[in-house]
Amino acid sequence: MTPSPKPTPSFPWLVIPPAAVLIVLFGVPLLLVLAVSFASRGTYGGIEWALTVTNYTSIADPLYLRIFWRSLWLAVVTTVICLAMGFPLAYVIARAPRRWQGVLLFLVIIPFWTNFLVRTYAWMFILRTEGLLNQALLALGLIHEPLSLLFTDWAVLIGLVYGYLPFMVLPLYAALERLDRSLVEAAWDLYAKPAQVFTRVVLPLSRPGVIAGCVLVFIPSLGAYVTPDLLGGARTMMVGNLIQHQYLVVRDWPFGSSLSFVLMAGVLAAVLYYLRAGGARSLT
Amino acid sequence: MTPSPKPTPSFPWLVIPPAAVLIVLFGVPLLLVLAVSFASRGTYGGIEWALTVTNYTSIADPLYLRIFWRSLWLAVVTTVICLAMGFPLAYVIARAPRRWQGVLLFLVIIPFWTNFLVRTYAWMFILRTEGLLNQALLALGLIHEPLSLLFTDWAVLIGLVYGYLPFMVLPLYAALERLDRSLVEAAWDLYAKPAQVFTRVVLPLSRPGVIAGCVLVFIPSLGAYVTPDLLGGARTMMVGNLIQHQYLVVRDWPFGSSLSFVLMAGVLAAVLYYLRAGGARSLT
Amino acid sequence: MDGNGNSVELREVTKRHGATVAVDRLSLTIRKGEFFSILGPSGSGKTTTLRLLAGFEQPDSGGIIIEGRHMEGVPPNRRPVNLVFQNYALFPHMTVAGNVAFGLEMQGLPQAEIGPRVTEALAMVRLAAKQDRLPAQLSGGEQQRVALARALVNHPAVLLLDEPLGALDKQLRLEMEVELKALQERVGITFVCVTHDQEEALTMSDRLAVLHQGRLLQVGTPEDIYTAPASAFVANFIGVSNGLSGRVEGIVGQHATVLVEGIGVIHAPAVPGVDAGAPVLVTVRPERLHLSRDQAPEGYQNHFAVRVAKVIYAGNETQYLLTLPNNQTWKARIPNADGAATRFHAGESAYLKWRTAEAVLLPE
Amino acid sequence: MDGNGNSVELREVTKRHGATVAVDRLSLTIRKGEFFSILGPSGSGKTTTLRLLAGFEQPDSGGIIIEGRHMEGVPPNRRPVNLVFQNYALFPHMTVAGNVAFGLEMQGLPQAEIGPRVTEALAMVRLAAKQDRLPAQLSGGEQQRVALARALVNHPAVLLLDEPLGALDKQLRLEMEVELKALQERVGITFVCVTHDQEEALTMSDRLAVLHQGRLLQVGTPEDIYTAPASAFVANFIGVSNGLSGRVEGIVGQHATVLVEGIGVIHAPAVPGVDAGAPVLVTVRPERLHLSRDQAPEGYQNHFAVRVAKVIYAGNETQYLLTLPNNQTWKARIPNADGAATRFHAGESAYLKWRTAEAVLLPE
Repeated sequence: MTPSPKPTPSFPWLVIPPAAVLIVLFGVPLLLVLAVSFASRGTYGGIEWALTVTNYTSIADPLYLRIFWRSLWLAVVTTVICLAMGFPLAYVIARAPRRWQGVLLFLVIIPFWTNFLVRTYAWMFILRTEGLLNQALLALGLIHEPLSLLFTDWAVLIGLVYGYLPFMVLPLYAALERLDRSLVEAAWDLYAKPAQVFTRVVLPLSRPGVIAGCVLVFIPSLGAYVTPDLLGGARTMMVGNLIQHQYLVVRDWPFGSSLSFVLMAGVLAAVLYYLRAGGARSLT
Repeated sequence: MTPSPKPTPSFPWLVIPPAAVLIVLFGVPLLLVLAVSFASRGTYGGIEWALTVTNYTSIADPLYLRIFWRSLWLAVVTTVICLAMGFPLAYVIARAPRRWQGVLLFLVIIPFWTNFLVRTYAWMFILRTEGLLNQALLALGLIHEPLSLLFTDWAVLIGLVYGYLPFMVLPLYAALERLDRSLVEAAWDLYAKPAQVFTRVVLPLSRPGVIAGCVLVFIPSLGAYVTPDLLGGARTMMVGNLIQHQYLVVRDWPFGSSLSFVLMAGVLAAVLYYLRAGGARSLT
Repeated sequence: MDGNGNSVELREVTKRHGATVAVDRLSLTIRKGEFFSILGPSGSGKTTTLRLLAGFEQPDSGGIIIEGRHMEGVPPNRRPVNLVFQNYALFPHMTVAGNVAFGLEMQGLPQAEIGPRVTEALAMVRLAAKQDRLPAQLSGGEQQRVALARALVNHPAVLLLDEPLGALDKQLRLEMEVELKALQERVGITFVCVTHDQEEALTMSDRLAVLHQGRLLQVGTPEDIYTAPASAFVANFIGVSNGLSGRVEGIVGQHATVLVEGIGVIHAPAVPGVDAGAPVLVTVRPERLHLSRDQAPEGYQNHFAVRVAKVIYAGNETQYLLTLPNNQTWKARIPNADGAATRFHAGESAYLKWRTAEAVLLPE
Repeated sequence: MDGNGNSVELREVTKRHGATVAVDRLSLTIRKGEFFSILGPSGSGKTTTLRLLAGFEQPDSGGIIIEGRHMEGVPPNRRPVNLVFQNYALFPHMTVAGNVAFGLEMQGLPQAEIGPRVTEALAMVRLAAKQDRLPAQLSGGEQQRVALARALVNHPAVLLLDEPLGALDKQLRLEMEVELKALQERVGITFVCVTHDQEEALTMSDRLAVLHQGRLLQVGTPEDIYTAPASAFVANFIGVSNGLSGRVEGIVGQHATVLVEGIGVIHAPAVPGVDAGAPVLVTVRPERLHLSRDQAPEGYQNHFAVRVAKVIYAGNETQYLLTLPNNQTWKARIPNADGAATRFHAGESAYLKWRTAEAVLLPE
């Protein structure tokens, strides 16, 4: 009956490798990128170790700020759409008979089993002017001129939602599956209509899952570069493309590094909120 | 006391959107890729809808088979290393005081908050001939000539483990956190030494987590293309690079599609084992 | 409200779960303002009956009438009943006061009315001081009282209770039995309580029903059921009973004689429907038996020699396992009021005695 | 093995959990082959004591000696004790036989010896037929018996039981009380059982200890503790007791007279250390009281008029809440053996009587 600390066999030989792993494998590369972000670009690309903060100050250029702003906006909209689509999906899966839950989760994850590049190209085939969607709409007589769908913000949004929806569904499913059904019944018994049961009990109690899902979708959306590159074209550059551009084309690694650290700082704000809400553990 | 089916308010308006989402968003692109894989390459890239299976038969070329074989081997080794490193890490996190668990999980995921490209470049800086690691080893007098580390299988392995270790840790943590501590104590009480407690009770009972973690690491490792491209160079091409090459350079989309479908078929074998073992639900 | 004084009526209600019949043509009438218990072992269908009343499940056939209204198709949120869940099902993200206010808010009452009623309900269960706590900060007993307040604040016509004391420690359970019954008398609401604990059911109820495999075995006051069980199952479930199988030798007025092999003639009160020659089970409750070293009948009509097999001291009483002449084992519970001197020891011989009126005859 | 017949000794054992003292200078001696219970409410330190014996926790100070060996620094896997967990803690991935064989395998016994011992242990708990089932396929009672077999198969010097019957239904609990005690007598192993249920502790134990806030209040046989509780806490915990506060008027030999305000002079047996003038609590158990309509003393030394406040029918007995002349409420439990005719009704006046020997005097 008495709650008490319960020391289990402690396997001390298990503690040293993870500590080493965390420091070396995760810490060193991050520190290296941080160091590079304060260096200068060499004449032919490469790095010159002249300490400078210009890589950070030059981000204030309106051109870059616009790209940051567009990235933020696209990531927020992606997150909201994923939440709106992912919640009912997760709820249905969590309330399905036990043996179906695994199958449904499997269906949600299946697109991950094919190459991301290939999947994004599939969306290009669907969305381009002579693509599947326009052909279908023309055949149905709904439109008379093909629509310009590819290389718009809409195409990028579809690609991002498609790519990151499973990251929303999995933590939401975990939260909803853990939800005690008798709480739902109690609310129903206490005169709540189904919609009220949902807003007053189901939604608040799945909050850790909502937070975890939003963070897991928001962060990769913000840094995405393959999707906006292929589906957005030149018109809708995001921060991820900018970094990729600095690294692969301009070969200005210090500026690319500072960009990615500013991005990380922005992301940390979201993560701190996420940790404060105690949502960290619920993402598993 | 009586177990009974417990119908909860069913929110019927919640069921239709997810069904539509699953079919349209997930099904259509996959079917499209499948269709393309049976088409022919047009003269200037693009697609000609002449039904053919040559995209599949030409995979039997020893050149491609070698690449498949290398990919498989690298993915297996990556998975084994991730398991060996991830299990103690997950165990320590799951046994840490509650308030530390969130922080430790956060530390494991933190590398994901920076651009993958940037992180992979960091490894290039570390591993290249004049890189951080060689400089450190030379300074310590452990070697007299710089080692060729970059553009080897070892570099690719380090990059893959670094990239996918969190996918191993999270499901393992979930499984271990759920493990009833009294089972560990019972084994200890029944004369099991700590190592026996581990092999006879902790390991078998975290099997769903092990399976989920292995699948989640194995699959993206098998299809990886950024890591082998940057860290492996031309010498260690993997299937992911081959597909990328077909899509972006050769512009032979049908062959790229057939390659990615063959990859997916191989992956399905692993997934079927995974579902049979009932591990699907445990990945969340 | 209907005029016949009935609060709840079940008419031939049947409910299947897959292949098993959870509730089998159950008909019951529960009167206004009574404390009614549904008693049965696991799987007897008692929880399903409660869920049918709450509206979480719909009967496959038959009708449920609550306060004169047919309940077919009426969802839980529109029924004049409230349920106290076995695990309490308190909303973990709301304070105690928030939990209690929930039902009133959902009914759309103005805040000005909700406040005083929540305060009153919490005062009733003596938890006014803890209204701003979260459920997780309360003890098991306190959580139970919040669950009660959360249901009673709505003034339901019927309060449903699912194993209300099952999760409490023994000491607390005994206190709450008395408190729950007192509360019911104070508020005057019909209580329908589901339990597997026969002591709880006997102590708290005005009337109770015994269920087994979805069927109603007996319904009546605690005394009816305790002193005149309708079947061997009820007799056993209401309190471990001793039984002897035999055949009715003769019936004279209210008196039956039963011939039991290996023991002889046993005297018991006659029951309607059991005639001479019928196979019967004679049951006597352990606490109705008398044990003495003296062979004299002392006014007990039944008496024979037994051997004491086991002695269990249990505080206010001593429990004896006795070996009868036909090698059956019976249990006797003798109060310790007379002190240690008169107690028997394992291996001793003794005389077992009981009066005719103490036995109950059940057809076999 | 030591020669003094002690199986377990705790010497001034103290264990802190953060700021709270879970076990406070506890000294106990448990004899070989006895059924010893540690009884106490939640937070009394009884579970911590068990965990100290099993070796999952180490005492902050004091020593634990099991079978003559000091246990300091000895891990659980090297102690001659086995624990039956409250939740059973059966390995879900092993069959019943696999669970029972586990301890023997870990001890490195040859397979040829493990097989017969597992069979024997499962036969002992009547589960031989279910040896290939998984724990999840068993009922609660069956799981409990597997947990017992899994521990007993190792022939430990001491078997530790943590609330062994806590998770069982009431009916099953009563059966298992008897069965567990019988099992212990058969195998002859020392049983140390932790429980919060005083009925369980009284029924099963040879001796028991009562713990409160980490301290030992009393240790003795069930009868010692039931009839002569050392403090008001023990008296209350062992079974709800009625108390009257007063002052000792005089002591003559074994007889004390106590003056109670509003009631008068009460007679009780004298106890050592309580002298004339001392404030005392006179306690009488509910089942030792006698209630009659007749004013005559009938040989009861204590008798006065009371009013019946509440009547609770409880099957084998009727419980009365009585209002005393000083407005205190007492509880009386009167067997129903005499039938309904002699029962009292709420509101009636009655005479409450008890013999001098039935009361216990406790210093206040």
